[in-house]
Amino acid sequence: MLVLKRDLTIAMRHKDDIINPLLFFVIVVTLFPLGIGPEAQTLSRIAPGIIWVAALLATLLSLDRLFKSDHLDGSLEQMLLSPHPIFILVLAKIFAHWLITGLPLILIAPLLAVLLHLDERSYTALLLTLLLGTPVLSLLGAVGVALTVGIKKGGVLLSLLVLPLYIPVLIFATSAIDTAALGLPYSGQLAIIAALFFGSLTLAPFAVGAALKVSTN
Amino acid sequence: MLVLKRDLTIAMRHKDDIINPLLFFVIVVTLFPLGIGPEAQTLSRIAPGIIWVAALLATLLSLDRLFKSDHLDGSLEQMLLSPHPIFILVLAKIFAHWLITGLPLILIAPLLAVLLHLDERSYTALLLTLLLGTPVLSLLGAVGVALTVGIKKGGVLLSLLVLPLYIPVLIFATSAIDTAALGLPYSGQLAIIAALFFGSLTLAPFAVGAALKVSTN
Amino acid sequence: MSKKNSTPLISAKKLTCIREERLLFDELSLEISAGDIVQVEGPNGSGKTSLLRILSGLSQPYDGKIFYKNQLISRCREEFHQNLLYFGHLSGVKGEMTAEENLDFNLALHGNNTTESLAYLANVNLAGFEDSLASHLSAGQHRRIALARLYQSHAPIWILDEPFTAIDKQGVASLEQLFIAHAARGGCVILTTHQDLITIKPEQVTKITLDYSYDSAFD
Amino acid sequence: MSKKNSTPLISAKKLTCIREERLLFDELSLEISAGDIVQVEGPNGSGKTSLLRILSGLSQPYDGKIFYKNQLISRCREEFHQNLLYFGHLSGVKGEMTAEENLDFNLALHGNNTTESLAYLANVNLAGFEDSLASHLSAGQHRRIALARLYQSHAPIWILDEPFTAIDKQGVASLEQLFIAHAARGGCVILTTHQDLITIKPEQVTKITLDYSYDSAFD
Amino acid sequence: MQFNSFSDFINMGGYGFYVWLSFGVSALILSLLLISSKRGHQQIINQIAKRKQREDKLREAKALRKKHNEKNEEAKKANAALNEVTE
Amino acid sequence: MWKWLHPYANPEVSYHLTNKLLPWFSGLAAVFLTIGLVWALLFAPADYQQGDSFRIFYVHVPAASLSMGIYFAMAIAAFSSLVWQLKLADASAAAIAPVGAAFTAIALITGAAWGKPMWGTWWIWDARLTSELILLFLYLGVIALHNAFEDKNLAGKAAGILTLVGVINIPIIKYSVDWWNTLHQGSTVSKLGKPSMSLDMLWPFIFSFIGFSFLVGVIICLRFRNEILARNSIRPWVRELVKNKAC
Ligand code: HEM
Ligand SMILES: Nc1ncnc2c1ncn2[C@@H]1O[C@H](COP(=O)(O)OP(=O)(O)OP(=O)(O)O)[C@@H](O)[C@H]1O
Ligand SMILES: Nc1ncnc2c1ncn2[C@@H]1O[C@H](COP(=O)(O)OP(=O)(O)OP(=O)(O)O)[C@@H](O)[C@H]1O
Ligand SMILES: [Mg+2]
Ligand SMILES: [Mg+2]
Repeated sequence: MLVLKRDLTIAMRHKDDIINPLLFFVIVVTLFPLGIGPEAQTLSRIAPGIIWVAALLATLLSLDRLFKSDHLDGSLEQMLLSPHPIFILVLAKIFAHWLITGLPLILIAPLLAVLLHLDERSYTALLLTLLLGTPVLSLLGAVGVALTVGIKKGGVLLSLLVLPLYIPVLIFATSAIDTAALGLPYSGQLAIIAALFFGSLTLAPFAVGAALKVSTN
Repeated sequence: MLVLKRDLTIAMRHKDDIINPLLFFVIVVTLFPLGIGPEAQTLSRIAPGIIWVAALLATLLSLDRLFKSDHLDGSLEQMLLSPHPIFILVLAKIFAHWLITGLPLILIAPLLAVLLHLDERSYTALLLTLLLGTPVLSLLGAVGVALTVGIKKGGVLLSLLVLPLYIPVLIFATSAIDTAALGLPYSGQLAIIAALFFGSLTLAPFAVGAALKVSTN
Repeated sequence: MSKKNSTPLISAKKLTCIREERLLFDELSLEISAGDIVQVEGPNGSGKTSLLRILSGLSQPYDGKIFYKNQLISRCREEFHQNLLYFGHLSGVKGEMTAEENLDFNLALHGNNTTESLAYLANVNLAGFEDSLASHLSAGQHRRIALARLYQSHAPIWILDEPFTAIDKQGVASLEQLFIAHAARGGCVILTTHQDLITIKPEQVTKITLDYSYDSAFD
Repeated sequence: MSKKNSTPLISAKKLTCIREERLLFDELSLEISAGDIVQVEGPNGSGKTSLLRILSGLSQPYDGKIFYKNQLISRCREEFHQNLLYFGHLSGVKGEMTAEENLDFNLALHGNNTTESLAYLANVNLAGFEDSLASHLSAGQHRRIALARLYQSHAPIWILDEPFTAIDKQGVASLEQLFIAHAARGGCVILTTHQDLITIKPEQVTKITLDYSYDSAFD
Repeated sequence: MQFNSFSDFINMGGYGFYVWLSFGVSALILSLLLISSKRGHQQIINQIAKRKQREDKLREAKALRKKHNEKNEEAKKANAALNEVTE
Repeated sequence: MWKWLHPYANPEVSYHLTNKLLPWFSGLAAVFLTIGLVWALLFAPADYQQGDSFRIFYVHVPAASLSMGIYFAMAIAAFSSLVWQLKLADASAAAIAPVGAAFTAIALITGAAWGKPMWGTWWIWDARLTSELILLFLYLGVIALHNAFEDKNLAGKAAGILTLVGVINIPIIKYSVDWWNTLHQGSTVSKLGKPSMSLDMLWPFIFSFIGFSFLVGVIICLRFRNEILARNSIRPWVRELVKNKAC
């Protein structure tokens, strides 16, 4: 898709766009051992929570890119006026956003898991939950951005809107990882995350489309 | 000071500017129990780290306001061209930023300490470290913003520049709180944070002034 | 407004626009057919931008309806957008992409082919700047990137809000020529500008004049 | 450039500006004295904005020096800024503040008193909009807030980059009157615009014409 | 009546602080909300009145400008007429 | 010629209707609340386990259950405003949100003040408490979004979209939080009261619950009235009103 290609081009042009959320993710995770102390047990106990919270925050910070700059320079208006259905354009942008931020997170997560002494049995669980969970973050986040895009200084407001919506993903993902660390099956939690994924995949683009129309009015 | 008054006016106009970083702070703190689990011991063990990391992140997110919007609408140019010394203008803006974000954080911190079951002996330490530490966050953050203000989408790059600078504050502050929880004196750590404060107070405004000139070139 | 017998390309019935409790225009009706060049006139803040945004469907009027070939535009969004080119105060050009990439994307977004985009850039005097990032261009060049789309557009309806901003005199003259050509081949142009048109003759232009009419709102 | 015998208010020696390996101007020298109205001309991208930013000290030239009353401007930053009013492509108006608050801040920032700001707003036709948030005004009204400062400025040097953008005809005419008055009382005006000046007569204006001279960059 | 004395009542069987904290904070929040909602009414009315004043001012300014323009036009016409006569 | 010259213009009618309803609601709220709370504080017997701290119950539980009911009402208003373009529904959603947030805050604070003597801590990460906290965040998000837009109509639409997204999420959040908590540990307060209540404890509760509900009605009416005025300030009837009441 066209929009997808453009967003990826811009991201490639500004490689920082890809690297920065990643580095933010890494830095936030490393702040915790610094703030909490280096004991391996404590760290491994809280590792899933920290990794996932950092992932939430990294996604949150990168959400701005989804529509904000397009709004400021008028491209968003042009997209709304294009003959293509809005929800497809929106979906393409969200997918590009996930490719740029979600995917790299997944790739670097094992490294952080090692840093925080995550139990080895939960590595797969960590990766699977990230794989299913980060798209949900992008999708739900897009709704928040679309709502706040017309507002100056939406930055912190966005977090307020979006973080509560992220809570179920956080809970099920961390509990899946914890369960895996005990050597128990965690397919229940995974199934729920998958359901969240498909639910938001079908509903979010429409909410985003409606919200964008309101924001550019 | 004039600039101070203006920034406060803008903040008052958008009361959200004050409330939202605060809410962000609270929400981030509540994410951790959700990600980690509700046991009181674990939580109270990691509480200082979590509160301070959340304070860092809340400051970070609100930094954008310092110069970004002034840059986009051209007010920054006008300030650089005004006959007043730049470092005074800068100091006024930083002070306004602290009043808007740092102070409310300090006021709400006790609530979060309760939520996370922080040891009662460390409440004073928490407040003192926040009181001395958050101005350092604003001052150092301003340098980062000034450097990235000319760059589109500086958001994540900013975190990258600024978070490493924040690490000393984080380490000494949390260690002061931990020490206080053990009932030991923590004046050493406090003295170091105070030194950081005075150091950045004298140096940061000049660094910011120079950085702004580069960014608007 | 000429050729009343043919179906108008775009028409509006009894538009009312209220911003901030100020009545900008009231019961404004208009019909614009192929071949028309319409200039919306009025002092600053009289509601020109508001009118154009409403005509293009970007904002909702307080009251009234807009038709594309006698169909409500909300009924035929895709067809209408296929036939519309809107150009607002903001140019929709991304500073992070080169001039050529920007034009290609803009063309493709509206379903035009992009094979000759280099030629269109040359049309707006940007030959040699194809590979410059848009953020490294001057104010006028930045807007020229967006305007380059006009040279390829198949859309009959052009709605242009101050297209001449930051454009030099030669640029203005060639844009005016383009408008005349577009009207001649069956399109229509709705534009605002505070400058006098140079090469377009007064008899070729229909004017819509907006002016404050607050009074009626309170009486 | 008139009255060569008095000290020029602002002068430049052998300015060279290179952007992106393109030579915009080379060894440009100029002297501007009290009473001058200087129009910098040139097609889009010829370096007008770059020149004005260099003159005002916002950017550094590749080579060359700028003097305020024969003093290097880097030597007398505060005095120079006290005597300078620069108005760029961006207006420096905050959408979150009302028109009046914006003007008051702008005036106070440059050390002017703010007692009569309502009158200045009325000067630029914004009477009645004092309490509107700037983000709720039209493009032209937004710029008028910034321009209102001109009516109070004691600074003799005015550097104005396309001050007429988005301003309606009446507004342009009254701005031109203001420039003439300013020059008459011993100030100087350096401006760029792509429109023809209407009320300022050609003999009152000195023109500096910039034009692409890329070739020389490669020789 | 469950309490024998007023101090008993305040003490609430040792839970006085918590009980009165709850009731007090609830009363405080609700009355603040009630008052601000009530005051909002007058505030909005005043706001509208203020806006109306502003609009009146605007109308005046506009009328003035119109008059001014007309005068100018007339002067111009008179001038033109004069010119014609002199020619 | 003006739409709003229609004598049946809806906002005006509902404005006057609210004005008429207000004294009734206020009176009923005052009566029920006084009876309920005086009864609760003075006459209801102390709980055999919890002693007099049980009296917090009479504020806590009405506030907690109203906080959830109010969100539901707001969601219905948001839905009708988005689907049927009812401008009045918009105004009512805007009026409801702060009331809901206030009651959620009260439930949290009274709960915390009850928890300190009963459980020895102000706060535990119990499922019910956590989901109440998240509910507060959702309310605050809606309010913040309302405040962020200058244009009230746009604000209403945006907040409406958020409210609906939130409605889909509330059951998910509730479910996830319940489930999360049971997985990690047994609830600290597995028997959260619900003592099969005696009638002399139940009656004051019923009175104060009804009283609080009417109070909600009063505040919503007051705010609804303000919203209508703010959204219709150009209409002649508002102008007329302003002329008489402005000071
Ligand atoms: C911050 C702390 C607390 C919060 C956020 C909270 C929240 C809630 C909520 C949401 C309800 C449900 C209301 C309904 O379903 O209609 C409730 C009911 C109730 N709460 Fe709390 N609560 C807290 C602390 C406490 C404490 C400490 C106690 C007593 C020891 C308590 C006793 C009750 C009782 C008895 C009910 C009624 C249960 C029923 O009949 O369903 N709560 N609370
Ligand atoms: N930020 C920048 N980085 C690199 N090159 C730039 C930058 N800004 C402008 N240029 C280059 O400098 C040249 C002159 O730009 P300038 O903005 O001075 O032109 P201008 O005469 O003001 O044009 P206009 O009439 O369009 O405003 C342009 O060709 C442009 O390519
Ligand atoms: N976002 C907004 N919110 C509220 N009111 C607005 C908004 N934008 C414009 N207005 C009001 O609407 C009126 C008309 O604005 P509009 O932008 O349509 O004017 P315009 O004719 O395009 O003026 P210009 O020539 O300056 O571009 C202005 O008086 C302004 O106060
Ligand atoms: Mg306009
Ligand atoms: Mg320029």
